[in-house]
Amino acid sequence: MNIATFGLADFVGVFVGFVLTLLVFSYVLGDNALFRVAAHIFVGVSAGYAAIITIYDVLLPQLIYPLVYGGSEEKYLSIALLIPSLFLFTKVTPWKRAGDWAMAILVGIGAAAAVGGAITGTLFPQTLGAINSFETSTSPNSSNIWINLLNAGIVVLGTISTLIFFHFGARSKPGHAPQRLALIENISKIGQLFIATTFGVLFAGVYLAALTALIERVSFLWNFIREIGLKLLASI
Amino acid sequence: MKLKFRAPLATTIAIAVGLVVLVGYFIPAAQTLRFIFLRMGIVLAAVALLVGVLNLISVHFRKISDKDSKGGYSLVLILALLATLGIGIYDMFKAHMYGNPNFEWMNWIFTYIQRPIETSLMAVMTVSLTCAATHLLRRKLNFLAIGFFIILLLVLMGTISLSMINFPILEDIRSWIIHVPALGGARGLLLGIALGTITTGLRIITGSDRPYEG
Amino acid sequence: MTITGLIGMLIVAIFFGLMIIFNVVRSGSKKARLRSISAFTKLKQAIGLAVEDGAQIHLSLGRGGVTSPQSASAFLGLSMMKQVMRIASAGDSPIVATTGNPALAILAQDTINSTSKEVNLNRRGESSEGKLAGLTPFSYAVGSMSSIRDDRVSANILAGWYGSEIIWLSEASERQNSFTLAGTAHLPAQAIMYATVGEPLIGEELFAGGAYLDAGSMHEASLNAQDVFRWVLVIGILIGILLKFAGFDQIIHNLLVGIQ
Amino acid sequence: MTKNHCPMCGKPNPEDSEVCQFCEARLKPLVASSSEEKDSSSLTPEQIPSQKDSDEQERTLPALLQDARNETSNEEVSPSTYNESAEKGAVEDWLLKLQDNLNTEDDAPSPSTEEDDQDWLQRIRALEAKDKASEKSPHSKKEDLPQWLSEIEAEEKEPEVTKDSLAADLMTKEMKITFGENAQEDTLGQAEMPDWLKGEIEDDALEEKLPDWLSMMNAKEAEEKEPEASEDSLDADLIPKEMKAPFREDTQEEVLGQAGMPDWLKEEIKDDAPEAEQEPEWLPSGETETPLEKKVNVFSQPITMDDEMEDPEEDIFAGDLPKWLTEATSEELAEEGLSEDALAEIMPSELPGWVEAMRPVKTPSQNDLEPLGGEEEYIENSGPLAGMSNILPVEAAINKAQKASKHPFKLKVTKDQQHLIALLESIISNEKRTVEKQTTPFISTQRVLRWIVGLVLFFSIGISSLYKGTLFSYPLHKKEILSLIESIQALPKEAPVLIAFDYEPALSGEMNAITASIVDHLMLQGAYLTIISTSPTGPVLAENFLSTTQTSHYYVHGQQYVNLGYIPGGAAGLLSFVIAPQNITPLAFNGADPWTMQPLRGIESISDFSLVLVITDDPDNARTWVEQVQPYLAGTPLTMAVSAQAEPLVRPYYEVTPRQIAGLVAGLPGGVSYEQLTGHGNLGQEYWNAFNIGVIVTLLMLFISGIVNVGKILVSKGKENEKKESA
Repeated sequence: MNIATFGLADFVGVFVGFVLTLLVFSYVLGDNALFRVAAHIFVGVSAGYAAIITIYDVLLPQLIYPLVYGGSEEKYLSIALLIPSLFLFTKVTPWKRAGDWAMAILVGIGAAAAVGGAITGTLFPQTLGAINSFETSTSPNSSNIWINLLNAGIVVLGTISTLIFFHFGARSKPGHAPQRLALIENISKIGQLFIATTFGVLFAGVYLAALTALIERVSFLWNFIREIGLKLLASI
Repeated sequence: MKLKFRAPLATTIAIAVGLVVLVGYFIPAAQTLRFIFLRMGIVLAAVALLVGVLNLISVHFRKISDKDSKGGYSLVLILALLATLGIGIYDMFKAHMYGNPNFEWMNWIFTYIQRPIETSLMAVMTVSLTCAATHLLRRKLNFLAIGFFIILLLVLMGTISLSMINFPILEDIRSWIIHVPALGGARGLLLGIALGTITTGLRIITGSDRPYEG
Repeated sequence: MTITGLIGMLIVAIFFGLMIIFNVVRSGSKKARLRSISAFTKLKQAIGLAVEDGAQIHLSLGRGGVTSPQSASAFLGLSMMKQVMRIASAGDSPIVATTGNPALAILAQDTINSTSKEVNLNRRGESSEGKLAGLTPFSYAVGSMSSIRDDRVSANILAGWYGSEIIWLSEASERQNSFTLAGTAHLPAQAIMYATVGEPLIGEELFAGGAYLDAGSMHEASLNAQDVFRWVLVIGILIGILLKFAGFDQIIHNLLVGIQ
Repeated sequence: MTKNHCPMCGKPNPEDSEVCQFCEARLKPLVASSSEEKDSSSLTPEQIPSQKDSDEQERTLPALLQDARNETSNEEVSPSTYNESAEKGAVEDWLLKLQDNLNTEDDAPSPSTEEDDQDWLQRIRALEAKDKASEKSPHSKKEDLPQWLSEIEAEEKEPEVTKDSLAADLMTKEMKITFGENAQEDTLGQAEMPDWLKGEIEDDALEEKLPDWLSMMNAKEAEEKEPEASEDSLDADLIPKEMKAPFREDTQEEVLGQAGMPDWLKEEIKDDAPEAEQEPEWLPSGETETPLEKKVNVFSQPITMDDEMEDPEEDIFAGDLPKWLTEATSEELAEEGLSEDALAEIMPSELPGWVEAMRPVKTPSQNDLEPLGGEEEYIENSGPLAGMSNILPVEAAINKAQKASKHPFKLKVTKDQQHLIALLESIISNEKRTVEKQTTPFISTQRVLRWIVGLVLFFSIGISSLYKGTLFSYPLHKKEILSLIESIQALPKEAPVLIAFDYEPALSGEMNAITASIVDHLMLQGAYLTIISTSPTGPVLAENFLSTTQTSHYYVHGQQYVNLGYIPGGAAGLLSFVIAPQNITPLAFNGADPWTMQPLRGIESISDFSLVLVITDDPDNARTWVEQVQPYLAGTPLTMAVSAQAEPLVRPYYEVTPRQIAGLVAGLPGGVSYEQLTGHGNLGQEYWNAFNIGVIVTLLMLFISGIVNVGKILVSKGKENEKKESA
């Protein structure tokens, strides 16, 4: 966007942004009508925006253009894509069940992506990572081999104990809730420590990200007041 | 296994597609087929998005027509949505007619409406997260919560850098926590989640769970 | 096929086999014995209370893409919804399901329809519905807040894929002081959820939702299969480390990274 | 409060309790001579059932017990007495209804029992005879079979009946269904019932005493034709099994409806009635003993009149009850308090499942009862009766009482049922409470706290944003940042660099601050940027980023960079792009064909790029790049700029050897450090003061809240402890 050519639009835009920011910030005082207005505008705008991007970036190049301009092979493939797509639209009609099979395609792909992704994307790499722990210099500032070995041992212990923490199978004793084996229970306690650590670290990460966003917004507000608000006041 | 195939066609399709795509992950020869299905998935998901927008409009339209006291918000939502769609379509039309699109009005909406609201929502999270952390020990004073709280304090302490008092040890502690125990825990959590994901996916591929049955 | 691919197929086959075997074993009258997870116990109570009060149950299914690996959380959320509807079918509590993904919204509506037929809820003109609350993560979060804020809602179940925006949902729910159960597969979201929600499902506990709500023997069999494989992983990691020390590290690397 | 210590487990019990709260052992000896124990309700620990008064029971005391009485000069009623009375009271009470000529004053229990059975059977035969001409069983072996069984067998030879009885398993199931599932509703549909049972059912006298559900077996059903029953009757092989079902159930129900009976009665019946052994002859060979044994078991079940009575019913009719009621499977029973041993005893039996569930968990063994029924002289060696002979040993009675009383009729409540009970209780208790919003104060406290937190944060950050000086030292230069700088500096001019803008607009504030200096550095290095995104908002975010943070450069799309737009399909779509970028994004975001432009002309796959920079806020996204895309990079360095929320899960990839990430900038501290090292950009540094102040303020609030919360909890716990101690 060229600020020089769209000065007025930008000015209005910055003002709108300022107002909307304040509306959202009013949530700190409690859930209120101002916040809800901003939220509903946001939901509407983001949905419209997503729809436009989807049409422009997906449907046109993947479905419509090949159908109109593509070669014969492309056309057949596009028709093959078009049929389930049309059936999907039955989901907003009373004949909802007609689109079940089109949804089944999506669900089938999703299920396979979940299984395949979990195996190739997490199971293999994370297992390999755990196995490779002892080869890594896990301690950032230490070249001492023993400290590294100790750290690697802690990483592996954390991985294993966390995995075991989630063991579901339990044995039931008369009059008691089902309980796991004492060994598993003890390892779980260690696992709990590692889970607490991971959550604490992740929470701190999210907090720092949010804090940076807050700083950005507060400085935007200041800048607006300083650059535009004061000028506006002066002109009045 | 007791299976009642109420929708045999849909179930068969889900199982077949699932198997083909899954095999495509492991057998290079089946990868082409997998990508064809993935393309189909991308297109279908995009179409589903349009269906979803219709759903969104109908849900809020109903709220307005119900003369719900909150119908005003729904009106705002629908107006915002339709306005964005209209501007987007205008931008697309302009792009098609004159080429070299720059989506200036869509960009304007994004830059001055969507982005400020979203970043503000993220910013307000700071307050919510702080409140949640301060409430944590009051709500649950257990081993996990105490550990969580202490680690949170340590990591935050390791983040700040005061010029007058230099505590490199805090930075080292933070670094060690992230590299060693948090890594171990995260790896265990990820592996466990992967196990759960695999069984959930397999239940659908075997036709045991059939969420597509309308 | 590469060896890595073969191992992947083998894992799928083992999982499949274990699930079938456990399912057959479990299909008798025996009920799986599982460690108690308080969140699920309280969920059942909350559903019972909702039924008694005629209150609504809000189920948020997250924003995970249906065609991506994130779909697993959403599918589990759908299973839980089905089961919650079955449990709540004794009363008039309708389910309100919100999602942040359009395909998921269709699936939610389908699940509601099929379950309503199954438990004969449609004859009462129930107003259970699955709706799309927003199309982007944050718009979904604030969009579904109106469902959470609804005074008729007495229990909120968040089961699906979320990012850090989950705090908007969990906080709104806690503000209403309604029962909140939350589970997701996304780790940073889990950390937030743990700190904000009364009944968090951490780690893979979300994936046990079906079994704990008695969704069927296949769900219980899945947990058994997970338990078995959990130990396979533990032993595999330990053996791998030993082999690595013995100098077989390249073999392991090739086995697991041999590019699909 | 004085405590009474249990002789068995030694634990203290309230003085007035008769049974140990912990082990349920008898606290007050049964043979004690105190007059207050004359009450028949204290017969055995959990015996309340006999509806006959003690006088009546006394009259029926056997000689052994009379002797014991004489010796101890007591009038208390021993378990044996109860045995007797139970036989008379419980067994007869229901058998009486079946028999016209039973001698209730018969002193000898054994003939009585036998006679009971025989008469009972005769009665059945008589009833059979009313409806059918007697047909002798063709099997000589089974001549002794009761009429109804003979009939069944005879009828099996008839073609249509054979047809009906072909599927043996099916029949078994039918029977189970009849008695297990539909019984409560259909009240033992007679069509599926042996004749003899009908006979009983038709007996009016019996009906009067039957529980409601059973008495609902109305005339309509009674009118149903006998042959129907026979048709649906049993295959010869099935007889014992099938018989057990109606037999046990019927008797059980009647017994339930009438009176309790101690478990040792079984032994009494065996010992005192040798003829009873011959009884099984009327049954088919091979399984001859089972039915009677089962019947005897039924008799021998200790049955109480309390609430627990309903339990067996629950199991019997589990099939037809709501799910939460039927979940008391045998396993769960074990969970709820039945010992493993007890379960083990059940398992070996060949009873149908529902009968197993109904069966008493522990029946007394022969050994347990030896002293009672045997002729050995027993001398009491403890308690107030020490030294006396021919008395009933207290221990034995206690032991028996324990086994009998506790296990078989412990209320089998599953977890789910407990939840429902708790739920019901809470609902009921809520009804009594006046309705008030309990949480209002909590919410308002929370709201005030929220205001305070918000105010403190906004104020501190607002003030510190205004200050442009350096309050805090800049973060340490980390090696992962240096690695990234090295990677960028190693790029040749016009090197194609792939940048993935994979973050949400919500984090654009943070991401801009982290990335501004990196992109600036890349541009100044003369790299040609190729921008992609797997998020729909990514392309416009990238444009936005370039137009806001790189304003000084006036970069033009197509000349210094190309925006390839959005790659749908998440990780899968990304992988498709990695393999064949030109196929997946044939056109750029602006509709032009980027692949014909000079810097991208030679790009066939992702490995043809000189550097890949992933800008993301999502650890999963980062993982996808590292774990699934990185193997395809073939030497092209993969670098990352990530949000603080993704750092903990991404950083480990840099630390491994070999490194999976060539360089990493994480969070605002990373961005500031990068700015410091390269001298490009200053956005991060602008935020740095506020960032540190924000963290410090938050830390202070957390510290205070931690101390206050822990203090509060400790104080409240201390108060609780004080209360307990003072109590």
